[in-house]
Amino acid sequence: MPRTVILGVIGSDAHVVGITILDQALSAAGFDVVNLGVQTSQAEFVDAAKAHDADAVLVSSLYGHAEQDCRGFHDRLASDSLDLPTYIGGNLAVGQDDWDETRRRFERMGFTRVFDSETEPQEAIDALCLDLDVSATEREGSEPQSIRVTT
Amino acid sequence: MPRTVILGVIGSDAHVVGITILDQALSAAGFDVVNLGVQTSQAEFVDAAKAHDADAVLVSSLYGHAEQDCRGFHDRLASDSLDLPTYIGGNLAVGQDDWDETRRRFERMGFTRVFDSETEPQEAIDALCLDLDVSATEREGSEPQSIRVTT
Amino acid sequence: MVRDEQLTESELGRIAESLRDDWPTAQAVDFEESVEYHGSLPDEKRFAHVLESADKPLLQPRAGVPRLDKQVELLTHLWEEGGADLLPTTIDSYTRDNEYAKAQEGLDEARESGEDTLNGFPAVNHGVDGCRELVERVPGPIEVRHGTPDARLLAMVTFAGGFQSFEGGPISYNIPYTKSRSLAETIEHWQFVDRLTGLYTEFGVRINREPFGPLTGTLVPPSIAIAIGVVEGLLAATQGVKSLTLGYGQVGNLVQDVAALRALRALGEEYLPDDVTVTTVFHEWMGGFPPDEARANGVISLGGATAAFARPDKVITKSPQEFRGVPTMEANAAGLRTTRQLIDMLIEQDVTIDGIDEEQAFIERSARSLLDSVVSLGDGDVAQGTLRAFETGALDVPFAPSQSAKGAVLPARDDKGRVRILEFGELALDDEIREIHRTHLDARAKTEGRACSFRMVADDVDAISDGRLIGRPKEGWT
Amino acid sequence: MVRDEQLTESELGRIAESLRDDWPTAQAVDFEESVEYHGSLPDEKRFAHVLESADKPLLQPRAGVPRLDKQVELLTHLWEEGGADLLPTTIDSYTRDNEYAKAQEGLDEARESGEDTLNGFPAVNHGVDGCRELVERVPGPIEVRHGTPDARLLAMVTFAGGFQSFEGGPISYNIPYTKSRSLAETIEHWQFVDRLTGLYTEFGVRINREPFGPLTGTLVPPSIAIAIGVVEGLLAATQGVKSLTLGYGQVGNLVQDVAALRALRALGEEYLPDDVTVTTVFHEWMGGFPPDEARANGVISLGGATAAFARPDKVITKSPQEFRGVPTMEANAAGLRTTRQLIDMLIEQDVTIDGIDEEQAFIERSARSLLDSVVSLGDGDVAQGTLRAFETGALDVPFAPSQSAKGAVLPARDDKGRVRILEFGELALDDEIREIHRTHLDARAKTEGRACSFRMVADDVDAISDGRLIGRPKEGWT
Ligand code: B12
Ligand code: B12
Repeated sequence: MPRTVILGVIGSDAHVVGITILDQALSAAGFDVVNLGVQTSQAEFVDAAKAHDADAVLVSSLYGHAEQDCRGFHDRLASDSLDLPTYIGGNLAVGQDDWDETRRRFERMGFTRVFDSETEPQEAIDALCLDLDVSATEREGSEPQSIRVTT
Repeated sequence: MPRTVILGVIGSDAHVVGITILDQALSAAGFDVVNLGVQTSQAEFVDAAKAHDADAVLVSSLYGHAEQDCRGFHDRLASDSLDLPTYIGGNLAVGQDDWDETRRRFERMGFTRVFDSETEPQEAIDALCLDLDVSATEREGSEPQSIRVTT
Repeated sequence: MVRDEQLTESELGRIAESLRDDWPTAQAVDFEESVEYHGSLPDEKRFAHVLESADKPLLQPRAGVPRLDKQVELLTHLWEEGGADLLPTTIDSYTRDNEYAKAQEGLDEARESGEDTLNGFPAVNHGVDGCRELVERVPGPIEVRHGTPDARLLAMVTFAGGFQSFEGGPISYNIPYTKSRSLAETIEHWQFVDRLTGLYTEFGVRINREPFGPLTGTLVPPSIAIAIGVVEGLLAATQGVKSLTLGYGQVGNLVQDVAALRALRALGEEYLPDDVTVTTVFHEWMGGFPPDEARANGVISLGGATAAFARPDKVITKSPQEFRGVPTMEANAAGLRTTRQLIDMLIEQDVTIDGIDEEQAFIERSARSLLDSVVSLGDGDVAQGTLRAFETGALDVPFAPSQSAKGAVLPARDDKGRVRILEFGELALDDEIREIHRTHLDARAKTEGRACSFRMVADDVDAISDGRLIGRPKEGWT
Repeated sequence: MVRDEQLTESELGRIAESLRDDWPTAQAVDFEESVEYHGSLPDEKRFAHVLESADKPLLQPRAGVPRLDKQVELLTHLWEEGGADLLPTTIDSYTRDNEYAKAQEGLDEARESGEDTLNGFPAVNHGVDGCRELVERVPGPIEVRHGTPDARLLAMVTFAGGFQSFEGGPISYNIPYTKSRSLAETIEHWQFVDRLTGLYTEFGVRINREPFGPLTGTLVPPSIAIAIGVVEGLLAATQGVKSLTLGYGQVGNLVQDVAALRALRALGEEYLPDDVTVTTVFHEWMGGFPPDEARANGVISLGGATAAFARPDKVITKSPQEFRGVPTMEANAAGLRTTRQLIDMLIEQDVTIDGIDEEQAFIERSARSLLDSVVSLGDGDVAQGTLRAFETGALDVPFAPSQSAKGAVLPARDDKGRVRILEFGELALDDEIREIHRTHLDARAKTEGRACSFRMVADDVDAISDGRLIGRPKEGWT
């Protein structure tokens, strides 16, 4: 049974290229991807997770305001009784940060996994398979998706 | 009266371009330059200083062995009763050194002034004028030299 | 219904009035007093004057931090240590969303903590006096660079604050920067900005306007970038803008980049009214950078070399830290100096590269086709034409996050690394042009022994950050 | 009297014997056992094999530190973090002077203090076993790079030690590197090195030899560099060298550099016997670097771009710390990656630049003239011809510190930055060729409103480190 993941760029961030690539890679790996696009609010993430009975939420942020944009996100998920893996990835701090510190900061905020901007799509796929107990046979992956970019 | 300066590259160093430029600049500024060329030994510097009754000795070193090559140089000068300003310039240490430390090391070895490789010829000229009491009228400088490079 | 007509003075006034309550600093804006203030600025701070009288490419970095003192320090550093010719002030993302309260929070936080958690300079919050202090304390001409779809208040405050150049446009600051802003609305909002610019210009303050040429920065086919730049130029000219800088972002192929910059200048001069002075700006590679400063320096250098060959009026530089985040001021200055070294070593060489004319002709032909479709879709009205063109996909931008664009166009590189179009959607390019793109891409597909697919596009998106130009096949998902 | 004839085996043996007392490690050298040892090395460590079978420019840094472990660490770093394709071992200056005792002192000091006060790896002191340990512990093919006029013992020890490539030559490691060594003697010394190479080759160990193309690294006119490289190639071929890499140092003008590399390859192939495999190496700018890493990265990048256009077989890279001193291994690796980024972004673009053929023809014509004069001055004997040519100044090198060269030639850049000849001395170039140089330089002098003078030369020497290619007039001494 395909797992459903919610994908989007949080806050007022408009960097769409990363999630476009992720969408294609996750879809090709057999996930049902609900791509909310850029400039997605916390509420939209939560609503989509509920509406699609999602297995995981993947938040992307490139522009440096991730911390402000994600404040209270996990409380919101909890108050909607959503208990599922949450990933965040991209350029998570403004400037030339110390990555370990940044990673810990977002873990403390409640994210299950934190990815930097060097992350290859395959790493996200591997992590999801692990966290969602996707078996090897399930991992076969479907056919390459059509060429259209979904935004 | 023109001042006589001894110029050369010490040790087995063959970097000639710097002293070629210095020679031309010093000559143009009115100094009598005795250019010993590259790969000049301590003895050759001392002999030339005596023979030409020199006013200053300018040692160049680029290749990183300046410290070994200059060990005992000032003792030699002293034992020949030569008491005159000595300058050294170039890339004085091997590698990416801390310049202040390098400068102090060569000052401790007895050099009157220590110049790094960013030194413009004019800085050497100004220093010589100061140390050798060259008056402003004397500084007028002669005509541009012929085009030949002396090696 | 928005039309490409000049706003009347009364409309301009009405809109300006309506914005005065958006943030307290708006109250201080006084047009006549501001015109006078601009008059007091010395020549070397007049942006248009400096840019238009330059005889070789001027360098400008991007830079913006929340606090005023720090911004002065940053710009002074870029001027002195980087040798910048023109200065920027990059605005933070909250201001771009007109969220001045959030920007204020970020600014207050920065002031208290000493840490910069805003990604730019919140100019509206600093207000007219803050901007003027900045303009006075920095050593050169200075431009507002942002990404704000509704930049009306930002323009009011920063123009009053002494800035004489303003980046952006209704398409280029909507399509790549937002999801759900209506394009009709952004056109109206930019008519205000452009009309305000026009009014200043009429009063002797020649404010420079610069449409954002690189769009999404990611494999944008030159013809699309140029067509959109010219459309924004036309809309601006209608409102009285006289100093216009059209932009283009490096794709990394020397021939295509030089050809595109020449086409940009040629079409700009052809399509825009004679009394508009057109200059060009070249942006160093705007897509994903290598996660390695040494390789990033290579990318920047290729930008510098291209600029030396193409001689745009201005170059926007990148820093070796582009990949990681907002750069330190030292890295930013380093990007400037690396670029300068390339330009200064190459510019006197007078290098002539083969095949540029042909590529330029192809770009012009395609851009013309797009431009003509905008005009005809609008029955002669560029504003209406733009709306129809984006609705129908006759004009489209690859990787556009905006719902106002079809987002059906997909680019890919050909075997020489030139950006071609793989998926056209409804793009207003005739079959002959499409065929040329296809032939080029088929040749590449053949070289690689694979079909054209999204995977090829994805490989091209990653290629430069992976250390090359063309995304040749590698292992991984297909 | 030294003649261009192959050393007999007995002479070779006699000389080898006579060197055995120069330093204790010489005793361990055993030719037959060494041939066997080479046979045990895997293909990926066979220098000539890797170089001659490459399909794009291979990158090689310079690097040498005194201690063995540190040298392994350094080279491994350059391989893994820099992506070097070929490895170097740069020899220290004392060894270059055959002052093995002083080198030992430096090595001992380095071992005790942990500080490297030698500027390279004293291979003779490390001996056969030390060299073999190095060859085995590093991941790629490795070359001896030095600057030693009398490199006979160095060759004996390093060849026995498993090295399969050796830089240098009788002219290129005399004229730029020494003051008073006799040229006749260095020719004899290099006949030994080349004959030893030839003997190994005959026994199936294809050792690569690489004349040092850049000479003084300072505005060397391409025709001079090429003529000397070919002469050294001819002398080497006589001794049985079959794998020869001719070198050239970047002057910074794209057209001239590409033309020169093509001329180098063409004349190399023409003048050298058919059974010699000629490859080419391009050295990134060998003159004074900018005292600023950002600008230095620009210089390195221009080198990378030039290599992408000219496609030499090998590129010797520089580091951004070139100006200051021997680079850290990180900076050295960075220089490699910056170069790689440029090559990999440009090489598939297939760029054609105008005017290269014309410049190449001019370079070839001049180089031919120099080469022919060497042959005729020696009545057909290249060794004798070389001696006469340097004595008379028919062959000469600008900024040569050596008393064996006239040092009468002075180069300067023309208005496009190409290196021309201002003072010819007795250089074997006819009036027509001289006239072309003069015309180019007069045009520049006119542009600058000054006469050609040493000041112009000095300005050109400083130009790249000052941030440009051509030394346009500035304030200061005249
Ligand atoms: C292209 C680009 C733009 C384009 C975006 C076009 C578009 N709509 O997409 C434009 C020019 C419009 C733009 C605008 C801005 N940008 Co921008 N942009 C870039 C750039 C150069 C490349 C981004 C990109 O497309 N990369 C390619 C994709 C494939 O990689 P990616 O996005 O990193 O995503 C991958 C990984 O990060 C990871 N990943 C990402 N998200 C997630 C999530 C999960 C869960 C996982 C597992 C993995 C993952 O997987 C992805 C696929 O491999 C980067 C710098 C860089 N990286 O080189 C700056 C960069 C991201 N931008 C930056 C900034 C500041 C801005 C602006 C605020 C201001 C400005 N400089 O103009 C505006 C913001 C506008 C807004 N409201 O969002 C900064 C962010 C600063 C920081 N964090 O410190 C960067 C780092 C540049 C810099 N050094 O200053 N930008
Ligand atoms: C050209 C060059 C060469 C040429 C030299 C040709 C020749 N015969 O002259 C060649 C290729 C042969 C060469 C060889 C070597 N070089 Co070399 N070379 C350089 C280079 C690139 C430029 C030097 C130059 O000509 N500069 C231009 C002139 C005008 O400037 P300058 O020499 O610095 O002189 C000015 C100032 O320094 C100052 N100055 C100099 N001396 C003095 C003295 C006084 C009293 C004063 C007031 C001022 C002053 O005024 C001068 C005029 O403005 C430098 C690096 C650089 N600077 O970019 C390396 C460099 C000097 N070389 C270096 C080395 C190690 C070598 C070699 C040992 C090994 C090698 N890498 O091949 C051999 C040594 C051979 C030998 N026996 O000497 C190192 C030195 C390392 C260190 N100190 O840590 C450098 C710094 C390169 C590096 N980063 O590794 N080299």
